[in-house]
Amino acid sequence: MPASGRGDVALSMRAVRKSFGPVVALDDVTIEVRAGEVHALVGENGAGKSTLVKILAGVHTPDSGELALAGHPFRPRGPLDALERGVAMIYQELNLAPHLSIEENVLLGREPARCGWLDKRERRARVTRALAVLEHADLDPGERVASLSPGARQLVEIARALVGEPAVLVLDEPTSSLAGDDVERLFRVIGALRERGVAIVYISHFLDELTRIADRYTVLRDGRSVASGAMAGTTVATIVAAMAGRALAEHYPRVPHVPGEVVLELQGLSGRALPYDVDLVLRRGELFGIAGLVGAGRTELLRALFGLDPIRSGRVLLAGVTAEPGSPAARLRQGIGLLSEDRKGEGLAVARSVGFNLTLSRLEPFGRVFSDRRARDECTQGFVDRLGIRCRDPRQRIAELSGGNQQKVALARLLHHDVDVLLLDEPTRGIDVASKVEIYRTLGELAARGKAAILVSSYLPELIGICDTIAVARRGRLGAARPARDWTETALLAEATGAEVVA
Amino acid sequence: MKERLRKLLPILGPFLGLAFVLALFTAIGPEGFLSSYNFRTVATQTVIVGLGALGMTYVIISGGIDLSVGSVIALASVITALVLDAGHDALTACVAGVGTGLACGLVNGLLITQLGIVPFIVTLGMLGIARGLAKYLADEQKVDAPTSWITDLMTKAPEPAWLFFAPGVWLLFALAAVLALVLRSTVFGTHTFAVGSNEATAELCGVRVTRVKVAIYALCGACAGLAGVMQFGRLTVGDPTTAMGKELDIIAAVVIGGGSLAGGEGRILGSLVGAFLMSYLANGCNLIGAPTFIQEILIGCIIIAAVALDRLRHAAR
Amino acid sequence: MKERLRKLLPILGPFLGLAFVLALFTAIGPEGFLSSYNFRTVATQTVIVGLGALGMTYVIISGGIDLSVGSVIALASVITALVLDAGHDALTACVAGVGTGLACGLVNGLLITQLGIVPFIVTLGMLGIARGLAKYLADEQKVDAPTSWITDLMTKAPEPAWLFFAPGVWLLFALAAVLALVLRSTVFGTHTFAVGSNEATAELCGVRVTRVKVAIYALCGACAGLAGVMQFGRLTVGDPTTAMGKELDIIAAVVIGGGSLAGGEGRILGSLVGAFLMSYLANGCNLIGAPTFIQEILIGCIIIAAVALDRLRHAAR
Amino acid sequence: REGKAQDGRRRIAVIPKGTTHEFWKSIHAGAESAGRQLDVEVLWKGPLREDDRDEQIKVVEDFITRRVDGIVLAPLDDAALIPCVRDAVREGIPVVIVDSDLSWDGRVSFVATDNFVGGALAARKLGELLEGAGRVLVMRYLEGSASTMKREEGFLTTLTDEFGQIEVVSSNQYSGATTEGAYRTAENLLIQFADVDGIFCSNESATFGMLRALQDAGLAGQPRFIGFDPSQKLVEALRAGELDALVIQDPVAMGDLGIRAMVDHLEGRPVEARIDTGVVVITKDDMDEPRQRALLDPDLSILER
Ligand SMILES: Nc1ncnc2c1ncn2[C@@H]1O[C@H](COP(=O)(O)OP(=O)(O)OP(=O)(O)O)[C@@H](O)[C@H]1O
Ligand SMILES: Nc1ncnc2c1ncn2[C@@H]1O[C@H](COP(=O)(O)OP(=O)(O)OP(=O)(O)O)[C@@H](O)[C@H]1O
Ligand SMILES: [Mg+2]
Ligand SMILES: [Mg+2]
Repeated sequence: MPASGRGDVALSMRAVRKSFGPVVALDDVTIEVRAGEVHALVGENGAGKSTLVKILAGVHTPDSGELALAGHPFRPRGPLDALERGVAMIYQELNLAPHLSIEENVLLGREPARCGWLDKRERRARVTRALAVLEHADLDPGERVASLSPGARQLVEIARALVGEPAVLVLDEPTSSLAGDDVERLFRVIGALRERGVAIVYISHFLDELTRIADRYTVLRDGRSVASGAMAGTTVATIVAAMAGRALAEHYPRVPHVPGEVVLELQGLSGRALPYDVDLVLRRGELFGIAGLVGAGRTELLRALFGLDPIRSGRVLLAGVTAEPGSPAARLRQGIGLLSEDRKGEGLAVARSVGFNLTLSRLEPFGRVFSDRRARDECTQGFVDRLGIRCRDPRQRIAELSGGNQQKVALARLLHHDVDVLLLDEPTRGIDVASKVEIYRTLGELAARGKAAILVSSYLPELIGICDTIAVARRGRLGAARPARDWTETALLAEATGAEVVA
Repeated sequence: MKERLRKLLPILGPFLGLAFVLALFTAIGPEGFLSSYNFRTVATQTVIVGLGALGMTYVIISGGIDLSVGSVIALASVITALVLDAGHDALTACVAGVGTGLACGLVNGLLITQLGIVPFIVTLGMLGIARGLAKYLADEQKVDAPTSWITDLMTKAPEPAWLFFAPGVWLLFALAAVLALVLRSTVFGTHTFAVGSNEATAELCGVRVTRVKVAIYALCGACAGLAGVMQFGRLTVGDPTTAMGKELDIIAAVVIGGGSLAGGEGRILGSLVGAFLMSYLANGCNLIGAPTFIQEILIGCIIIAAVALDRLRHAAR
Repeated sequence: MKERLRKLLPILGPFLGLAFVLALFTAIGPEGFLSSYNFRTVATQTVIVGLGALGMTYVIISGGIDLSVGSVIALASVITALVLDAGHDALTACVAGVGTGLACGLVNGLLITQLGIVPFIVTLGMLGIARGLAKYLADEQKVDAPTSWITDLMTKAPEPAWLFFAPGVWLLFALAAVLALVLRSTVFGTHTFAVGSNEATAELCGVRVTRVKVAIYALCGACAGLAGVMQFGRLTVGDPTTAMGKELDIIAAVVIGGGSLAGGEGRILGSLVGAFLMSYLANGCNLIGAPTFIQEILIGCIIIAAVALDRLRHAAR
Repeated sequence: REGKAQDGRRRIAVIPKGTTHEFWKSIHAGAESAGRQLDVEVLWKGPLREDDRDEQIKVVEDFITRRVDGIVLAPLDDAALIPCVRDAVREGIPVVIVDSDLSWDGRVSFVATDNFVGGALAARKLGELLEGAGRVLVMRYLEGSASTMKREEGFLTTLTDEFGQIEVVSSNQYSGATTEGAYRTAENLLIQFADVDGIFCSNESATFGMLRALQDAGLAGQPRFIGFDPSQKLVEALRAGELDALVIQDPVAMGDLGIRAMVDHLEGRPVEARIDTGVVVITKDDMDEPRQRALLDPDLSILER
């Protein structure tokens, strides 16, 4: 691969088409990425971003269209071929071997070796270096990936993309499971790579991120490239308008609602390791946000509360009455539902249909013993329309949906179950701007109807924008809850990291 | 239209396999292969594997496996014979046989869910335990029992003659219809698929995974128990050494019928067709008078071919 | 310290199981159970299951399964005998036996990867094919062969006497050491784990999944072939009906040793200990003179108990 | 009816219990030679899974479908095979039973060794070799196998009845159907009973497994050892003195007489209900006499393809 100078076209994709059976995912996309630039790829959920970059990475073969790397025609025969030609990729869905260690994962397929025998010292050195670049020397390269949190796993994936010294680096929503400071570190790394002349394709639904790090952008809509240009001088509003075909009125719509009586109370709740001694009061009609760094134990708090992890001590009160520690089934009956942050591993049965996943937790409306499939499909179609889920029909398999649309199905399940208390772990992960607004509005409406939600999110503007109350988790403990209007992003971050609050 | 066809194909898959086997042997042309007498014979020969495959379909859909069915069939056949021999009536004996299977299945299910051991190991253990128990109870011999209507369940000359098939065959069909309906259209069926597709999701959605699993293994055990009663009917004696290795035939029938050992996939009708395919294979080999070793090789090849056919079809779309 | 211990525990697991079995039978106290002569006997009896378990460990780590090993052992033993009988020297016969296993494994691997059929079905087919072939080649009888040093490989009175164990036992240990090292310290080993842990990821990271899988099944076949040569050495005849059902013992040994049928987990040393556990079980039952059915029940219970022990330990930490 | 093959010859099915023992090969050879002499076609087919009653029933059923003229059957079970044999007779296909009996009198004839006598002969020989005193080990064959159980019974009753001084130290261990299983069981038995004076095994695989275990433990030739049924290795052992005697049946005659009985019946001649094919004890001393030779190493050349 001849090294290309900055500013040369490192990668071009012309008139790319790709369909999956009757679904046209990409219909004439053209994109050009120069060496040493960060090229933002934006678009609504299901616009075709992931499909496009998967073609680049050799996962899919295009129906038609031309690809070129540094001016040479490029038709990857498979992921290996693409990797060898210098295209590294961080996929939207995590791609790790859980039984292997961090170092084995990072160098998988490219192990330093002599005649087949591993050079373990070299491996350790290279992985340590990559983790140092990400400023995560705290991670033990020998640790099994299975025991890492989603955030840490994402770091492993990024490290993997970095060690290959790629000419083209594709990042498909890399920050959706990263906390604030890790995002900053990632941006510094991306900056350094850009300086070295790497062409970077960056997909994200956080448009403010893009305005910070991207040099140019391309907008996809319905499988077509509809706009592109330089980031400088472009506003978020312009991009949003290009994505959705219309302007977005408001980012954080507020439906008026007032907190009522207490529905859920935690007293000194402790789990296996995390959380530790958590007190929390949740009222009807309240949206309660929890901020915190990766590993702060927010996920564990929700899991313990929902009965997925054991409770070691403490009490859970529902409407003032002590609730026995129960299974998820019992919690659902008590009107509590959970949206998992790990949608592929835990949240959804990806081999099954949209309707199956959406209705699984509450099948009673379709018959107590016999289940009426048609009624199930109709019900599903209702939610598909309401949340704008892009799918062919209710019987399409989840695996064939785009990441954001999968997330919407998971959320729709809670709406279908009609729970009183929603435990939402990173609910808008991978969801596009316009849909986020829809979801915020839906949450507001639920609150207005007297439902309550605990919202765990690493995206602070979202917490401040829609929550009534926010508390910060740190090392398993939950800090004092304060009204959202009393918080600023800096204050949240300061409490999360334990730094002194600078007034 | 094309859409329709695509949906039909996976259902047709096992039928294609069966058609392939039928065509193959018809081409080789042993006498009587396609005769109605032979159909009746094969149907009777299929009852035991077929019944086992019904329960196994549930187990495999739920992502599990049950290696103990062969032994449970033997145990149930011994129990049935012993109960009859003790002077009880035939119905009691049947209930005892099915109940034995149910109990074995329950134990499997409880061990799997309560101790968290993989089904392969639990049921491998049960394979030995049930077989040993059968031999112990039977005093290491076959158990003779007075004649009863259980024997008539598997006769090829049923009364009244318009039944055509042995009553056991009709029982198989009826049970298959019921279990297919349960799988397609009930909450339990949906939960079975959910557990097999993604257990964590099922748990999250409030499916009582433990209960569902126990129920599935109990069902599989009960089916094996019924198969044991039929085996007794066929042999007229309780045989502690019968059905050795039958579990592999049964699993093969389910997989040929579209079941996936990774869980989340399987069809009752498919498994039934798979069971018939296995029977016709052995039958055809017998009829062409192939020596045993040819038969073993041929059956091995055709099992692979039948599943390959299915996979190629999958890949083609 | 605690960290250290936690890392050691999964390795200790199978040893605990073995210790449990040894303690159990020592408590019951048949004469000679703990004698060095009996240790030598058990070690010799373990060679065949042990060799099979080595290859099977790789297969199970990669998320697959190989049901054909029993039949392949029989086929290899027949081939070894035939080659010897045809007047070739012993080394040629050994190479032919191992080569036969390797070929069967290659075919398994190619069918699995090229046709995309699940290993369970492919190897179930091969189970029939290899067994049938063995019977065909052996003319459905035992194949007698002139004596050679292959027989000495499995003698309990080895020359020179300081060997203590039969040469076959040493071969097992040596091969285990090599394969454990390969698993830990080579690219191939890492890729084996990666394929079993997450095949899609391995593919995306540029692991040549197809090649790795074919190599793994070929390795497993070769190990089974070697086990077949040893089986021949033990019986001094090539027996086409030998080692029936041995595949389940071998798989049980690997799982007891910490292998996970879901892939991604397994240890050579563990499998070896698992194989010894299975042998000591059968040996102990014989020594206390338990009737066969007690033996079957006991082995069933202990397989479950050994794995349960392992899981409880897992849960406790 | 389509009973005859294209060339008009009669077709007689011969169904053994299994196909992988030399014993069944010999029956096949006997049947084949009788078939050639009498100009009938012999269809040879064993059950796919050996020792599985259900599999054998399937073979019988499938021969009914093929409408053979007669069935010569070595039933795996004296009761389980009755319904399908009855079906055969109902469909007009007569059945001759060989080797082990069927408790049903609708069969044409029963052609077999007297297994009890075989066991008794072994007991007398062993008693003679031990001079009426000592410790004896019996390794049984398989649970529920009628013929070997008869042999074991014949052996044990004769031994207790006629040789009061002889003590049977173990007779509850089964070798299982395979040689390897027999070998293993024998090895483990010999750890406990290395000092026995006499050993009896009731079939070829059990005998061979015991022989291997004795050879391996360096005990071969020490205890008096009597086996049942021949194979090349066992004959070698007999010659080498590692085995003192073998009880031998005449499977060739069994196959031959089975076919002859069937043909006689089909042609309307009377057939005896019980035909005994005889059993003898062969030792190193008389093993080279022509008749014994023929029994020890039956001529199977007729089966070569
Ligand atoms: N394997 C597949 N089979 C069928 N349809 C598919 C498949 N993969 C993607 N699609 C469809 O292609 C379209 C584009 O999906 P893609 O994943 O590229 O969207 P995206 O832009 O990445 O969306 P998101 O922001 O939600 O990740 C969607 O409509 C999706 O349903
Ligand atoms: N960066 C990291 N380094 C090491 N361990 C980590 C890291 N991130 C998470 N973990 C592990 O994960 C556990 C808790 O993660 P968890 O997912 O509960 O946190 P969270 O606050 O929910 O984070 P997230 O924002 O990713 O959801 C910690 O106990 C820690 O062991
Ligand atoms: Mg995407
Ligand atoms: Mg979390």
